[in-house]
Amino acid sequence: MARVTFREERCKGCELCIAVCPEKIIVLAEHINAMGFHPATVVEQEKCKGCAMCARMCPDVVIEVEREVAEA
Amino acid sequence: MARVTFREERCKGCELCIAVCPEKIIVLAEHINAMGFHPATVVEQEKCKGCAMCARMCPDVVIEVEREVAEA
Amino acid sequence: MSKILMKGNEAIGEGAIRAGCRHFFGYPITPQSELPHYLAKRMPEIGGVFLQAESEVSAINMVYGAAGAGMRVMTSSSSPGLSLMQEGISYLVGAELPCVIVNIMRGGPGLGNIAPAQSDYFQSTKGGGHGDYKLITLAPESVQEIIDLMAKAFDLGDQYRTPVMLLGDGILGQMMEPVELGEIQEVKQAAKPWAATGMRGRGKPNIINSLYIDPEDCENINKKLFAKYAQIAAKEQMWEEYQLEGAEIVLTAYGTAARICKSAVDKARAKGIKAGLIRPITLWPFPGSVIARAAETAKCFLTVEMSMGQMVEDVRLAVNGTCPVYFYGRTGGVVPLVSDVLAEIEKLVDGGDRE
Amino acid sequence: MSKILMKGNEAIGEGAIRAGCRHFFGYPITPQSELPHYLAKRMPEIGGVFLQAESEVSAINMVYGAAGAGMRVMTSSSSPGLSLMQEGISYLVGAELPCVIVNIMRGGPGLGNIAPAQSDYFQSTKGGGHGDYKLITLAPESVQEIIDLMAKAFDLGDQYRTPVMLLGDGILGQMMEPVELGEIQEVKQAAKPWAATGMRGRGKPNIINSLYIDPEDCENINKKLFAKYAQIAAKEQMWEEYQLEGAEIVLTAYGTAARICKSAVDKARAKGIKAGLIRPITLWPFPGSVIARAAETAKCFLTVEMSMGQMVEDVRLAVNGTCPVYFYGRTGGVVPLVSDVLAEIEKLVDGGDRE
Amino acid sequence: MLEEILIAGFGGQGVLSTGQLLANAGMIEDKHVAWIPSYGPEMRGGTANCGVTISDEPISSPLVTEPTTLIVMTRPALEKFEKAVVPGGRILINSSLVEQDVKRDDVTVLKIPANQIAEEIGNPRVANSVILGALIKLTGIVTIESVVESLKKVLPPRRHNMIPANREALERGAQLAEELG
Amino acid sequence: MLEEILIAGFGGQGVLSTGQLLANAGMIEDKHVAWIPSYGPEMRGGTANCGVTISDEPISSPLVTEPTTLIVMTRPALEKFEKAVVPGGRILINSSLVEQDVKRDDVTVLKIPANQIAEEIGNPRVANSVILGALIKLTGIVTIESVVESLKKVLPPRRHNMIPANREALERGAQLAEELG
Amino acid sequence: MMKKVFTRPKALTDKPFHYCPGCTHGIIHRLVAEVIDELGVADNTVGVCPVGCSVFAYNYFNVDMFQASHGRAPAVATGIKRSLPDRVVFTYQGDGDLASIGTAEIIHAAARSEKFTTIFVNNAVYGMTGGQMAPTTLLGQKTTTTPKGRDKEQAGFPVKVAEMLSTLDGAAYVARVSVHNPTHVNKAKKAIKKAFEVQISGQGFALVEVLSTCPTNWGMPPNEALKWLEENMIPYYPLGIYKEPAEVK
Amino acid sequence: MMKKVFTRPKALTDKPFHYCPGCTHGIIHRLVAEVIDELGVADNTVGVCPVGCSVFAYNYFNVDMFQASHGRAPAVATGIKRSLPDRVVFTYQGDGDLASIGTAEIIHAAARSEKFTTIFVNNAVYGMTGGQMAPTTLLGQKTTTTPKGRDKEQAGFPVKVAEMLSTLDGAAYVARVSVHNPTHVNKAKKAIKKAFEVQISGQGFALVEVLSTCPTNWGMPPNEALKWLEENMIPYYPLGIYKEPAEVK
Ligand SMILES: Cc1ncc(C[n+]2csc(CCOP(=O)(O)OP(=O)(O)O)c2C)c(N)n1
Ligand SMILES: Cc1ncc(C[n+]2csc(CCOP(=O)(O)OP(=O)(O)O)c2C)c(N)n1
Ligand code: SF4
Ligand code: SF4
Ligand code: SF4
Ligand code: SF4
Ligand code: SF4
Ligand code: SF4
Ligand SMILES: [Mg+2]
Ligand SMILES: [Mg+2]
Repeated sequence: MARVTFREERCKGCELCIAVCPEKIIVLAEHINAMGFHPATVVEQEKCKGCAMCARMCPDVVIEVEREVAEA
Repeated sequence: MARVTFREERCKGCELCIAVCPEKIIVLAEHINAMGFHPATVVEQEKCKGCAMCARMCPDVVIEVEREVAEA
Repeated sequence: MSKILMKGNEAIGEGAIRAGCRHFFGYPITPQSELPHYLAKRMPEIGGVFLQAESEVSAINMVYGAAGAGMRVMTSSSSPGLSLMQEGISYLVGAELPCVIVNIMRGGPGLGNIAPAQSDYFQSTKGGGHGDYKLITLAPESVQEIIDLMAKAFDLGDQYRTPVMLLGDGILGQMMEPVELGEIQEVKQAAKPWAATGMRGRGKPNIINSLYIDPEDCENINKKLFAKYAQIAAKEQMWEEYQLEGAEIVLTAYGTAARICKSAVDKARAKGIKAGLIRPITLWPFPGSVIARAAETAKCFLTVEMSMGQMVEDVRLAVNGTCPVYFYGRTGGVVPLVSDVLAEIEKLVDGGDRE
Repeated sequence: MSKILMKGNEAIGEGAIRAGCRHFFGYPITPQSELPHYLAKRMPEIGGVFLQAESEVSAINMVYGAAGAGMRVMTSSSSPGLSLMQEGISYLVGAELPCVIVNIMRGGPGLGNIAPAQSDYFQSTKGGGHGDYKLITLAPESVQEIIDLMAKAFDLGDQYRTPVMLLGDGILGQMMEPVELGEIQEVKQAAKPWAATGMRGRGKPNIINSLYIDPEDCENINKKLFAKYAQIAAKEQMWEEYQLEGAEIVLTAYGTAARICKSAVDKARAKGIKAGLIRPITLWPFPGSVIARAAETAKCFLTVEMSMGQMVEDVRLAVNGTCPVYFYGRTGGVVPLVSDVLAEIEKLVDGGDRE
Repeated sequence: MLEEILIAGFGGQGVLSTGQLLANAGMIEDKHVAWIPSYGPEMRGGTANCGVTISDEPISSPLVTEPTTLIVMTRPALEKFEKAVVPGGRILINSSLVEQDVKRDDVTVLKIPANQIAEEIGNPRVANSVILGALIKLTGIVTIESVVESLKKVLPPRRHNMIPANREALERGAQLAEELG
Repeated sequence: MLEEILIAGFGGQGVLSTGQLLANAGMIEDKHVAWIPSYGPEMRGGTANCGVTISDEPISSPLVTEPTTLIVMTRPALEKFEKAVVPGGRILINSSLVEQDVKRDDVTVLKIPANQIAEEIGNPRVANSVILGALIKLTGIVTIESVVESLKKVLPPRRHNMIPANREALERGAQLAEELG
Repeated sequence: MMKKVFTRPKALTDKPFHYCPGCTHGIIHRLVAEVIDELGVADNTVGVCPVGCSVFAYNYFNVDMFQASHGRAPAVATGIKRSLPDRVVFTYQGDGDLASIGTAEIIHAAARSEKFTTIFVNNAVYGMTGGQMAPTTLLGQKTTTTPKGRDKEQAGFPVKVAEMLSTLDGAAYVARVSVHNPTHVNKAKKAIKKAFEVQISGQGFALVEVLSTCPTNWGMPPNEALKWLEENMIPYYPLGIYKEPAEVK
Repeated sequence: MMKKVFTRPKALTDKPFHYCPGCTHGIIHRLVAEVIDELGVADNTVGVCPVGCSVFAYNYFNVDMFQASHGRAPAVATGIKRSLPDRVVFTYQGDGDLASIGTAEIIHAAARSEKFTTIFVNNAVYGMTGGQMAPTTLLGQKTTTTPKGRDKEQAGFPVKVAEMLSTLDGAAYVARVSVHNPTHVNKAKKAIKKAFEVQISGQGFALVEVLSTCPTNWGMPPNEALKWLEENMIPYYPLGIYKEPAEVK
């Protein structure tokens, strides 16, 4: 299980995360944030594998990724 | 037959010509020129082969070389 | 002729082209970049040369090359870039090469910002570079005046064999105003027999040089320069008088600051205050004579600059103690408001000796 | 303490070391090269850094780095090199970084020559770089005074967080004179909590910066600088008065020119002419107050410079029309003779209004 | 007559060219005009503002610091410049993009759903002309004819097919201003 | 007392260090002294001159433009500087190197075969000290002792073995000056 | 247990970047910050930012910072490192800054083998000043000063910085990387880390050239810009390690 | 019949050089003049001299000349050539001038492939200003600013100009030659001639690095200096043609 969190107010809607998500679960939201951009958001959280591809490409460090890991 | 001519007043006595003359016929003169250097001079003109090695190395363009050439 | 709306920076480019300039070397910097953009398009159209240099240091030395080769040549930058050109400018002066250098000033010191300012007056007029010299410095206040002064700049440069500075602020560079360009005319350029262009039968080499190893020679070239400067100072002072008739409070300001002062003078006059303005158009030669003349009857002077006070020193030198010279300035990219200037004028009405 | 014979350029180096300077970045140029030569030897001996930069532009930016890191740091050059440093100096001012910059002036403009001159006064004192600023400028006249002023230079720099210029001419750099060095003492340096040295537990980053994108901020930093300048002008003016008592003809000159003037004053006094000298030691802050005071009783002023006339403007501003200010200058590396200056003084005795 | 107009919005909204169009129209009518952009290094693709001054007298400073009319295209623009408008001045809001209300009551406020009207016209690009039309109606600084004239000059020939839609937009804007005003 | 001495010759002849030695001696005697080289970019290895001023009063300019004493080591130096000497001044010529005569008759001329004397002493390097000895005798600006003192300071310890020869040279020079003067 | 596998590095402040949407300056900033975190040197690091779009980088890195004049960051870094040899010093420079006006400074810092690390962001254009040609602009590429595309007759050839610096004996580590996809972002991070390590172990000057996009001035949407980078820049600017210190030293 | 087989080239004026005895600047001047003569372009040539010992070169070449500010000869030459494209333009620069302060200018002239010819005199030292370290000073070499010999830790590594410039696509011809004996003087002349021809045929930027002596600042007699050059400089600065235009173009 994994979870991605977007700091929406910082998203500039550049779509870099969208392009790299292997699960194609990120889209731009309908609404506009304070900066005037349609922020990226995840539509099917449960499909997220926590690969962090999106986060790695995000130029604005909008995305945080959590993943289930075996307790060490 | 060949002839080397030195513009003595321009010679700085650097000895570069002396070092390269294959016939070892260039020496520094006893006297001093207006600039205060012992100028280079040829001692046995007749031994000169007109190879112009001396002239080619002279940094002050002191030396002119003439040589007998077959009429073209 | 019909007018067109034009940006100040573009007008500098078009004005230069119309003045016969076909060579531009420059390095990008805000707020003057529209000038290189414009010339990057225009120069190839008319067979001219636009070249983006690797730095301002290079640009001014390319100018040195082209000027020495006899071309009408220009470079342009903004404050920090001008600082980098100071050695090159000093060389141009020493070798007596004509060219036009544009400074669209921004807030300083250091990186400062890109907002309009007038804080490079000293650098331009007193010699930011080393050695004794003066730089003809022209300060337009409008886009139309830019066009007119560009022609003047190249002519003065060639006539006196000297670099000429065109000094404006970011507002002047960025704003659009209507201009009348007129027909493009063939520019009569004086021959430059001194230019180093390859001898081509001349028999004797021409040498472009500012090295005078013997101090006496070097002093002589300085004296020659200063004889030229004396002539320029006598003949080439330019200024505008605005509401000067009977003015008791004489404002002095140039460029954008002068436009603001004009409005302030109008408002003051409307209130019955006898204010007037002298607007130097040549910052060097500084129009000291007209200021000295005005000082004979004025109650006081008020110099307004977008700086902490630079031209005010020249005003003081011209006034020479005859009456007080006050200063109002905003700097770092802040532009004074008409109302601020008016308030300063009003302060001077009662008393005139604050400080 | 015993005296030793020392070259001016070397004294600058030794003076800097004794003032706690351990970092030097510079680029060779005549007539100051003995300074880097000296420090290339000395710095390694005392664990300091001597680095030959690839250019003056680099050198001044290395200074920026070291100064921002909290070091007492120095660079040195001569006229053309100083022109190249103008952008960097403006940055140092904007970021409020202390350092010492040496200019051993030579003949200009352009490549000029390597003979002694004083024609970079404007560049140093009015701001050769862009933006509104002032540079504390110290002008020693002897090798001993160099040693004393080097300590002062570093102290003033640190105290006011400002670059300081040491301005001399080729004679000052090249001549040897006896100096008393005294013991090497531990230098008390104030802490520099603003320096960017790595946070090391500080918690909040320190930033060395001269960018103020908002004009209001940029204006505020300018105001802050000028408040500092006002304080410096009030507290730090330095000058020497020589035979000023009852002087009718007041000479003003600095550095080497001042030494020549002293002899001329002596000779004039011997002839019964009431001449005296004010020698500014700080060129900025210019000791205008003492000049204004002297102007109250003087018949006239005579400014002597190894230039076409630069400091004379500041003298005129200080005298403010009270009495005439005359000028005698030699430039381009020519050094005025005592007899020439005496002749100028004598001209002023009868009449005093040549020109 | 002196109108100092500040047009404020977002890069890409045509803010700068709308200002130029207006200035051009003023010039055609032989008025004194000046146009100036803000050129701060705000985030690129971010804020874009320009000032247009149209006057019978020579213009002192082209900077518009106290606009007689403010045209806003984004919320931040409204927040930033609302205070600057002279008392008695006007604020024109593109209400298709800005929902907020003006807090001041000493200015005339006009809300124009410019994008909506533009879409009605069938050309989303002419939204700015709708606002311009309203401005013209309210101030009378230039005529619609002059703006159309300017368009002819400013647009490259291949874009002249845009002119009718723009004219319509200008007229719709003017009409709306009439109704609302 | 004010002596302004110009020493002029060729690079490598020890012109500059001779001047420094003299200035050092003056300093030891608590006189005001200054030394300055010419630093023109003449041909390297070419001309080398320096000025030494020794005075009871503070020194104005250290430049020696009108020497009271001229010491010359080369013909070009004599030609160049002969005219500059003050009337009544002195010209000391190293006659081992310079054959010419001085044209002026308002100066005292002393020809010293310095190299020859140095070779007599057995150390060609002390030629300059011979001339210095003569100068000291003629002017009395410093004592031979002070010059020897200076040598101790200026020479690195491993060269202190040169001091006796120098002292001898100084004395021979002084003696010669006495005879000729 | 849920664990954060990707989060904001501590060596970044919390200020939002001012960069345009999709501008890869942001990615590169983050990578530098991640490396600083991983090496645990934030408290001992001094950064130098240039004039260019990254001029405000001093607001973003949570370390002591200098803002340097245009092109002179290597000289500034030299001044810092010579003053504080035990600190970690890095510069962050654009291609106009480093490869045009600052050419002499970077070459001589490399020649002297100054022990600092340079992150060189090659986006083939002057971003900040409005899209003028950079020394790295490709032939044919349109910019505001090459409106018809860069023409070699008029404006010459693009400069290959990594190749050029590799000729210098003082350059200890030189690599060229790209950030056009996650794989390359990872590689870029490795190179940056290595460049810091080379500095820290005293092996000399280290530089990483990072190919980057400028959607705004290239006039394309961010994802298209990444593709343009891959298809046009990489062929001219081959990726790889150009110089590396011998492992045993 | 007696014929002059070696005489003063016409492209030299009759002024004696001011160089020190045995300084090879004089040889290099003569070679340039010989090439100008052989190509018959004296009347169409403009030369640019630097700041350095060759600052007075404008007195020696019998062609139109510029004196350029320190390091900026390539920028000046660019200004000239862009103004007068049909003239033959050359610069003559020392190693302090070209490889230190003027690094950016030479690199960008080469990158732009400016059509002029540079004669680069590498004598491993600053001659004119009194023997300071140059970027080309060898490790261990003593100079007035490296009194104990150039130490790589302190002053870095010598810069190899020919190698560095060869990485630039705009550099059409780059060669390194020496003048330490007559054979190499001949080779040097050939390279210089080629560098002028490359310019004249419009093939782009051409540079010849000439290893040269500075007996004065190296502190050795001229012939020893030649030997020192051969034994110390050539191993670090290998001679040869580094770049050449393809014959058919
Ligand atoms: C001396 C000087 N010259 C010019 C400028 C203007 N300027 C600011 S940034 C820049 C170029 C930026 O391009 P680059 O280095 O490629 O950085 P990018 O914005 O692309 O990241 C220029 C020319 C300046 N600030 N200072
Ligand atoms: C801006 C500037 N900086 C420094 C100098 C001083 N300077 C003159 S020549 C020179 C270096 C000369 O060395 P190089 O270029 O190697 O020529 P060389 O004399 O060895 O032939 C320097 C540093 C100067 N004239 N101008
Ligand atoms: S972590 Fe991977 S799967 Fe999840 S949203 Fe991001 S890119 Fe998609
Ligand atoms: S990459 Fe980042 S900024 Fe871009 S759309 Fe995705 S979350 Fe937003
Ligand atoms: S020409 Fe040849 S043989 Fe004759 S002197 Fe010269 S080097 Fe000797
Ligand atoms: S090479 Fe020339 S200068 Fe040197 S000694 Fe021979 S002739 Fe004289
Ligand atoms: S202009 Fe280009 S480089 Fe600058 S922030 Fe925008 S996209 Fe990035
Ligand atoms: S100093 Fe060196 S380079 Fe200069 S002329 Fe003398 S020997 Fe030649
Ligand atoms: Mg870039
Ligand atoms: Mg050299």
